[in-house]
Amino acid sequence: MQRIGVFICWCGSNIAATVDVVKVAEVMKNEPGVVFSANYQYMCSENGQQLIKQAIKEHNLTGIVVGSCSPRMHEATFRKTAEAAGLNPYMVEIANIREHCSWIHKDMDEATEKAIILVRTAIAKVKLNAPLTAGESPVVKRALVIGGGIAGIQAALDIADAGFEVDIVEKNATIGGRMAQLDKTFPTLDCSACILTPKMVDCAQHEKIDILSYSEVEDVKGFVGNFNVKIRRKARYVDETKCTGCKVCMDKCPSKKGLNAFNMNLNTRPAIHIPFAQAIPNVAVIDPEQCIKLKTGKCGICQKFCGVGAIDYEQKDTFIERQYGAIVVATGFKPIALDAFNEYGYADNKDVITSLELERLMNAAGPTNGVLLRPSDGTHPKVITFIQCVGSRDSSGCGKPYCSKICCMYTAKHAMLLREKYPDTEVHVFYIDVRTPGKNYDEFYRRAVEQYGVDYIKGMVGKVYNENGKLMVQGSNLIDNEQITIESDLVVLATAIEPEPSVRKVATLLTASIDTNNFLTESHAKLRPVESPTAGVYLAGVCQGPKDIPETVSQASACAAKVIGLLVKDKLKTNPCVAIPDEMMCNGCSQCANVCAYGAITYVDKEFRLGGGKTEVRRVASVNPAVCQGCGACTVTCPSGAMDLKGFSSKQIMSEVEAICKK
Amino acid sequence: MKDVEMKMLERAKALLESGEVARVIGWKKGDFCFDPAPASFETVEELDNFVYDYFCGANLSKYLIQMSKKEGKTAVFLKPCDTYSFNQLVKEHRIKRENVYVIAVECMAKLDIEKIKAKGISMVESVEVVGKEVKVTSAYGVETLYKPDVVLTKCATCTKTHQVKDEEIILHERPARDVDRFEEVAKLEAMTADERFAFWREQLSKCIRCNACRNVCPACSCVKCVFDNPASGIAAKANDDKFEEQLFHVIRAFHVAGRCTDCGECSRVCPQNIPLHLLNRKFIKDIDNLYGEYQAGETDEGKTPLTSYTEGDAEPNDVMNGEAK
Amino acid sequence: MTKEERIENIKKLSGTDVRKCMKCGKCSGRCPAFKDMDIKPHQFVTMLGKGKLDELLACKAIWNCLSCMACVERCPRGVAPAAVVEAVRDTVVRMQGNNGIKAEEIPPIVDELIPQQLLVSAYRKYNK
Amino acid sequence: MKISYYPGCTLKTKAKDLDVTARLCAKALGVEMEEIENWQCCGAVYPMGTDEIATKLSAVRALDHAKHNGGKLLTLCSACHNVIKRTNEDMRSNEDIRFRANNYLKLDEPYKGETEVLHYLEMLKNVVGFDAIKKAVVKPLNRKIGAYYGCLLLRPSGVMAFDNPENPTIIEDFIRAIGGTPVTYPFRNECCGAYVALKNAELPKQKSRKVLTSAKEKGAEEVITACPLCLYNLQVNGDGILPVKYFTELLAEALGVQA
Amino acid sequence: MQEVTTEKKEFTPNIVAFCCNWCSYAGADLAGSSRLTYPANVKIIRVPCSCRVNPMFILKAFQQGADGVILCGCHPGDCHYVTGNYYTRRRMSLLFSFLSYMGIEKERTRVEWVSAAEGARFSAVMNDFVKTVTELGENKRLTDLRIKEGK
Repeated sequence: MQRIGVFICWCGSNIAATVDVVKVAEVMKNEPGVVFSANYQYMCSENGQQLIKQAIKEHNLTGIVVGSCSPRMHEATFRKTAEAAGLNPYMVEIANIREHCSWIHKDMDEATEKAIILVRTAIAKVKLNAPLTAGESPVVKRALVIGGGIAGIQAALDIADAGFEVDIVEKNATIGGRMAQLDKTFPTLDCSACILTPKMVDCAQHEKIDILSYSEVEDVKGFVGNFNVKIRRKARYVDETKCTGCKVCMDKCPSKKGLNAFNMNLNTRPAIHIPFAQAIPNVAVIDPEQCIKLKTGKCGICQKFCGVGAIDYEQKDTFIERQYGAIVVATGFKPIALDAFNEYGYADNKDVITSLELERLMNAAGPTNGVLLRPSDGTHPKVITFIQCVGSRDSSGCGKPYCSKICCMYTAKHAMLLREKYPDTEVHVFYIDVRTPGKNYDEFYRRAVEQYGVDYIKGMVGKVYNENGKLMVQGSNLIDNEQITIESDLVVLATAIEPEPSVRKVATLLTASIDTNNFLTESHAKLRPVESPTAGVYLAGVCQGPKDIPETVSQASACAAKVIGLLVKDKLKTNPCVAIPDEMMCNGCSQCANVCAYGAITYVDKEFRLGGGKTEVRRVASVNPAVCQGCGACTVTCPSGAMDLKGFSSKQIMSEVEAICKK
Repeated sequence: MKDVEMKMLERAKALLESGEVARVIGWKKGDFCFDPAPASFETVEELDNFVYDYFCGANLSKYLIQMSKKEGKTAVFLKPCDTYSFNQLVKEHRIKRENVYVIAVECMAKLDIEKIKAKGISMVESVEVVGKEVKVTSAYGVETLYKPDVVLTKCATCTKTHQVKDEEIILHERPARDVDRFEEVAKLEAMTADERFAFWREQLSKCIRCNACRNVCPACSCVKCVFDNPASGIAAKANDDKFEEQLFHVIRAFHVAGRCTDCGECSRVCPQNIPLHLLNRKFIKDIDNLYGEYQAGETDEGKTPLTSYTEGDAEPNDVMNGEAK
Repeated sequence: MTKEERIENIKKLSGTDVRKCMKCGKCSGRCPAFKDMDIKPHQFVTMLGKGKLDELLACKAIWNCLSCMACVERCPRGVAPAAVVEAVRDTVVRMQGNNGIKAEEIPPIVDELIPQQLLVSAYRKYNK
Repeated sequence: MKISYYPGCTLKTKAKDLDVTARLCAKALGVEMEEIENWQCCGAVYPMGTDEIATKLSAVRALDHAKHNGGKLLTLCSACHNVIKRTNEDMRSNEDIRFRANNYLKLDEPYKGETEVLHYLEMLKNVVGFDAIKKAVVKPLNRKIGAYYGCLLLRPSGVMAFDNPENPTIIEDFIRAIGGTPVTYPFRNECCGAYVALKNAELPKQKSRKVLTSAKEKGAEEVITACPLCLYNLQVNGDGILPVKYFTELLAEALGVQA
Repeated sequence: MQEVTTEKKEFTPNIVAFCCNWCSYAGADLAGSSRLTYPANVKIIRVPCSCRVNPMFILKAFQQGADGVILCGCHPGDCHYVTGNYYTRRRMSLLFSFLSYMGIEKERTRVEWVSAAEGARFSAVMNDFVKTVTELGENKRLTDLRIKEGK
């Protein structure tokens, strides 16, 4: 005989304000099979859990239903509670009376009535629950980091320092990412390269880290603890093991007109090149679109001059397959395209630049060797105007609805550095709001105003146009209620950032969820902020949401801690809600194996007694519980209904349907 | 047809005598000329009752599920349409292919005794087919009928050709036929929902849940049918409500979707003459339209349309609104 | 009509949601008639939000807005300041005797080249 | 090829040149502009008030007429184009306006924005093709020409979908097709201010001078437009900084067709 | 004889929504935490993946008196189980087309893809579906009369 306990949570006023929790608990007392029903203010609290434990013991409960928030929130919590009281954790069902009821309905009677039905439905299901025991699966003690920017580098170093093997897959020819392009970093104004390049070297020299540069993730199979990843190693036409990074090839290459992406296309580079001086690996790569030899078959100069014979025009993409226990995604960002913002004149005027371009123009290793010169005529700009929120906070469809978060701070940085380096320049900043939450951030911005005399103008620019060789920046000054036009020499656009587009493919391969802005979704903003809902996948850096370097590094280390926590385990508890075939009914028809994405189903010949001493050998399905992920595709494909899913059995779901529909 | 029967008998005898096969599955004579029944012949003597004529419409492939498990090889006579069911069963590992010896036989379109009776002829004694003419001899004399009027429904729109043959007995090259087996389905589709509902309510209300369709269907070969399984939640209940019929036939059609070879046995055996094949053909038509033409049982390997997919498959809502290509 | 009703009516007439404005001032940064607007485009939106009806109805800007849609075009939040200006103007001219342009005012300023378009549009914009 | 054509009030009077040259050029390029019957003035300015229905009906009548006569409606005057295109969008996507307008008009079958509104320039680009025009040119206009878009053709871009609202190129492409050298200047999409000429004479003067000065600074020798009001304003208030013509006049010149 | 006037009670349909755990259920949670309302007659059943939904569940729901059944899963290509919703897409296309062929009103059944980030979409979809089914009226064709009449 089933002895069910029902526990209705108020969630403070979150549920209790719209659902008559007392009534719900009262009604449940009369439900067949229910022997205990109670309500409490916070069921997830220590006291609430104590109430459940006590009831389980006192009333000898065989199953419990908690009417509370979403099971995605606290199902695990209440399962642990049950387990602590000696009840199998899978004898717990949650009725979601918060997200699916109290929060979306206004009428108390209506919400209460629905809550009663939802709880009844959970009771109907729990009556058919069976105790389940989680199996175990081994953990591959190796991590994969996708993306070799500061987030990926930090995560890899932390994981490797804990003694685990880590591979960094970077699609570019070098690791370093966006941070390598920056000049100085806020709020300390220390040089970006001075922080980043030693970490890059650490990665290269770390015995546990393998850097797979110029490579992309091609395919991912498996699951937490046991991912099988196929990686494409793109042909760089240079033997990585031989190249010494001497750069002779770069001098000799006759095709020198390739746009230098590292310098934001502000200057050119040879077809064979090393992206920048501190690149890791310090190995050349040939741009096949630009290389004369690869395009026409004639040339081969770099090969002639290469002292170590590293050039290989015949190189093809290769593939490697490796196993990983955990995956960190750190694919980073790019500034948005400005096609939809022609009012700022970016397309028509060379002296309208993005902030990232300014970084390169101020960087000692940049195209102007750190001297700020106008791209149009190489002169020193005297009046520089910054425009913030270009494409950020734009819900009109042209830009991004979110705040890009880093622009206020880097614009203050730029303004400050310019005034310091070139005290004769006049610097104006158009802003909507200056957002500087962070330690020493607002102080930093105020320094730009108070110490360096940067002119901050509250208002937005309506039009930038060229008149008599000057950039006319026409905008509003809301404080003075004026429309002003600033004759400028250089205009810098604080361009919105967006996730690096390759993240979409990565998300699909990992079945990691992604939001409408292409940011990867974390499992829970507060409870599991660095974990993807897909077990074993962790998120670091801007791929999860806009953030600056300090935050990115913190998040990367948090990811590493999560990964280490996973990799130290020898075995993982597997989800016990897996498919199970009824051999007596199985036809062995292979339909289920055809739809299994994990190859969890195999077939065995099994002898069955037919009665009268006769036996029969039949081919029947067998599910590997360590491999099965519990999606249930096989259950529907099976014509005889021999395949069922533990925890979501046909009978359970049918009983839920019945409970909902019954008037 | 007599010559075909002679040759079949000859081969059956030879195969049994030589011990090459342990049994032959064919048809044996019934009480009347029009009710031959599937039978297994294990000795040459038993072959005295062997028959193959215009009333041998039954599909023999399903018997092989059990027979192929027995000791020794089983020879089977398969008409073109039966070979698709055979392939499908091999694909689903239900028939042990290596234990079966397939003899492909000429079909020539089988006759439907119900249709002959419907012409007002009773007590049929014998039938002779010459070209498109069917001479029916009954206690009341001889009548000549136009053959296309009295063939089995499944034969009327058949375009199938032999897919399996270890050997063959008189197979004439059949001219390609221009028949549209989906005509009836399209007619139904063109009706309003109310009309369709009325049509099926009338048809399905005739169902007596005798399970003949299920028993004959080569795709319905489950060790234990889901309707007989109390754990399924849909095990047979009292069949006194229209819903039960509706549910039974919808689920049965869905279960065989993508696997049904359109052999037409369900309609042939239905004692209530419910056009059950029109259910299965709807699935076949939709599959052809949405996922490319597919004939179940054309081969004995590969996935079915419902166990495969493409990334660009039509969206269900578009399908419902008739916007899917 | 009470004041509140009139404000609600202007909001409805403009078809724009003034609460979407994030007060960036881009509309006013772009307005080609800015100098002749005694109430600036961004102020139309905020003042309507605050219910400053009398000021709005009395302003000159409603006669000077060029309806050139520059403010609408570039608003990052999908607000239409020009539609607010027009809604206020409509409200004014729909009150009896408030036509913005009187027939007798026309002849002296019309030259022989003036296109019909200008007269028709002026009547439509300023009169009811 | 035949196409329904909406001339509008000004093109029948003060802007006859625009209408006449446009028809001749179209004919030379194989397009017959069929003036729709009984058209009424569009009102020359799009009424934005959400309760404005009656003021939009003449545009809807023209659109419905074109719907049954080829499905396309050709416009030439920028103001007509703006009014008709925006009204069409209302009929397509604004349920309330669609319902009320149809309620007034009582057409045989309700109009739901089916007609495609096509400006003459779009017709040249998409129907005839600039390459075909290039081939038909007999007298390439070897001059530096500034395109003046103004506001009506471009904005609001979501509805007008004419060209990039901040960096349009269609008239520049047109200028290249007739053998001229386009001059891009920043004020080509700024309003000339003419709409308020009767209430505020000074504003359009300032604005038109600004436009022409900007064009002249970038090297234009003349300026072309599609709008009769812009033409009037730039000519009368522009202090003669640069000559201003209809784009169709230059097209006629290049094609060698005589009025 | 006195005329009997029965007050016509406004019809509120009973809707069963099957939602996959990873996308649509999470989308429904987001609709909840964003306080985006939809009618209370929508009741959600959580399944691991949309491909767990057996046609039998849907028929069962109708049999028991549901007026509409909606199935929600991850967007195709984004399935947590890689390919699950691709099978769902085919199965439900065929099943719903078939039910329509049997004369069941096609508006009663629907498939929608709702991601975990689409709380607003979840609410909009449910509002729209409830509206459609309300206009359609009571499910009479797939109901087991014995259940409705309480036999």
